[in-house]
Amino acid sequence: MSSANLAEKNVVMLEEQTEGEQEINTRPEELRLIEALLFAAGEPLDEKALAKRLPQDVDVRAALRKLQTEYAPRGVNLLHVGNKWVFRTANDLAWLLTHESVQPKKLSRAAMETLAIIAYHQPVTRAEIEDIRGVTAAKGTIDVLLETGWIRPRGRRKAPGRPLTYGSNETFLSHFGLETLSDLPGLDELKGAGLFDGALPSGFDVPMPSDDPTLRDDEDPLEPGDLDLGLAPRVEGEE
Amino acid sequence: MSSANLAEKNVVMLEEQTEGEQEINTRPEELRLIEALLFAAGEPLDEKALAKRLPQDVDVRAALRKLQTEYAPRGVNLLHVGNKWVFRTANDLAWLLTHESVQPKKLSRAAMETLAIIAYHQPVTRAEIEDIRGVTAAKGTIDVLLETGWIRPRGRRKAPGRPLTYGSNETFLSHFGLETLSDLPGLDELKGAGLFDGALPSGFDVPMPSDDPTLRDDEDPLEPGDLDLGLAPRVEGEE
Amino acid sequence: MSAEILQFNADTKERAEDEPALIVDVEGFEGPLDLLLTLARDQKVDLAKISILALANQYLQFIEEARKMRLELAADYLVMAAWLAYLKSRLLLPEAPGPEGQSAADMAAALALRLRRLEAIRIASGQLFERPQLGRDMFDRGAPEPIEEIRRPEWSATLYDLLSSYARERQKQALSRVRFAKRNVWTLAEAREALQRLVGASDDWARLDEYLIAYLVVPAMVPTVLASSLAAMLELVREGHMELHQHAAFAPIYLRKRPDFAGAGGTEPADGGHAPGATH
Repeated sequence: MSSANLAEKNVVMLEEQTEGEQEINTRPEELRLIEALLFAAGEPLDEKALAKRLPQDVDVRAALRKLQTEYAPRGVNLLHVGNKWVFRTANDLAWLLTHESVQPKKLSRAAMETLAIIAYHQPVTRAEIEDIRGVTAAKGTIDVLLETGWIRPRGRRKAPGRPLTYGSNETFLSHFGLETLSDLPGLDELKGAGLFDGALPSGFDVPMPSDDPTLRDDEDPLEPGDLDLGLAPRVEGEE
Repeated sequence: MSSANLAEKNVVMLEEQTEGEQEINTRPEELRLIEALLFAAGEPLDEKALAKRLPQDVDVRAALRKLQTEYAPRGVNLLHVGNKWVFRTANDLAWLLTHESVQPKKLSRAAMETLAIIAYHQPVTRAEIEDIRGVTAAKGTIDVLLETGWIRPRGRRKAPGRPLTYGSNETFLSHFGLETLSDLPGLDELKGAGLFDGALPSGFDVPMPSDDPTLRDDEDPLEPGDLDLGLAPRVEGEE
Repeated sequence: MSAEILQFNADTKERAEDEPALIVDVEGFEGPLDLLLTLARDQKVDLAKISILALANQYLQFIEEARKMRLELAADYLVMAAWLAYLKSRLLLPEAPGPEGQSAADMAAALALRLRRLEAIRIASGQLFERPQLGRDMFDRGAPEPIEEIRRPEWSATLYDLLSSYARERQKQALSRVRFAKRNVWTLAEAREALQRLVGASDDWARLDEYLIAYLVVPAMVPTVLASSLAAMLELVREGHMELHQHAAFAPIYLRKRPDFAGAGGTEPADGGHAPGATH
């Protein structure tokens, strides 16, 4: 900071220190009155309501405009909504007034199993998941998984009903600490980890998973609107 | 008004018009943030609660003091009550806001005196209150005060019968706009008259009123159930 | 300091029984101490310098008058009267140096202190309630904007959860599918239809199991498919649609459509009676 700037800043600070005192002398009393009235009011007030409470000679509209200018750079602004006036915290500070609380949630067993099947067998449709699991997917299981942000609808199967195909995404990889999807262990590794016991039928296989976003031959691309069905994961900061 | 005065006034008004713009440049952002938080809350917030929402490097206390000075001449003031901060309409504007006041139930003279005794002599038992007033407390006086939320049972005196001791709380400070109990009016007179000295019966030898919740040597903690007797002030947001 | 040190036999029952009891908290006074304080104020002197003797006299006189008017006084007032009468007598008598208890002067001083303390707390109470009060003189924000709580779920699962879920799920299904396959037999009708379609594709001798393997996806189906097709084949041969050939026991079985049967479709020929048996 140049010394000239510094000097200027000092002057400003000096001015600020006496600001309060200055205001007493120069600030019209009606600004105080309107300030207090609007602050204490439980609802926006129109100029007529304000005028009724203020001394007769006050130009309410002018005073409000002046207050509005005064408060414009502040954390609280004076807004003119409809024909009424109201103090509101500044729009750009909305973030300050929301409290994000993180709610840790554990996936249900069904959701966990569905997720695992999507990961290994992607791209996979709801019907195919049901076929592998041997049970009808509880409604909402896929929705919950979409909410986790770990899976995504990636296309539509070229088959009657053109069902959505699901796959995993990058958030999935980073949550589970995988560099690529092919880091998911294969059958031998799973067996080695004791996750499968010996009694598997011959021919039992675990697919080599891939999350290559390129559509397969039996997939059609998503159509516009497919992501608006409330099925899409909420994009952070969307609101 | 002399023409010189008029000229001066015009200059002042010119300055005021650019005030908003100036503030953008010079006013620290944390003042906006604190302003917004306190305006939005509508109830007293302590510095810790504020600090939690502000950037780490903000000197909250200093910023609050600055805001307090800024708002002192305005229709809305920044008050320090208890260890909390709150925006309130300036108290000289009561006349303007009479329509806002919900006529509070007027306390009887007995209740007012009892409240004063609790505030100045806390912790104090019902018997001690009666001794000072020279009269048996009308049934319900303490109940009425508990209902205001200004006093609270704070413990039990280590004495035959183990009577409840009462003290004031933050709502009391907030209601009367007191920063601390030592701001109670008339304290100097009381102290000057030796009315807080050892010449008083035991229990009145406290040099200074204090609402420090730490129990005194002659107090036992409340027992579970003590607060269930309908004696306890309703804690806000408890349900 | 307590009035209990005195035996007090108030003759309040003097009042005629038939007169209605008018119980008065001596109007306007908040108890005997308040009454005393008011009387003391009438002396218009500093409470520190007040004559307790004169005050006691005034109080007793007040009580006497109230009783003459047959006002029933609250017990508090009478207790105080008794105590003051006692104090008065002590104050008037030359002080006997007693080994125990307070001197009359101490008692008077203590009463004066009580009065001062009551007065002080009254003044303080008055000043307290003259202060600006919330909701009367000053107001909080009328329309607060409460802080909005956004609950963001954070899902967590470990890789182990994921893998064990997968293994558990696949294993469960693999085992149950095997059981399911065992029950899934190839019926004779199915075998017959399949064989007829198979054999229709070629006139040459072909190994039965080659045809079958082309059909079989699940290893578990092999026995049932073999059994059913063999039975169906024998039936088809008996009906004259096909010919079988096997070199030896357990050797591959060769199969072909009967040449003279070409184009006859699946329908039973009229001359089915002379169909040759299977060769070996």
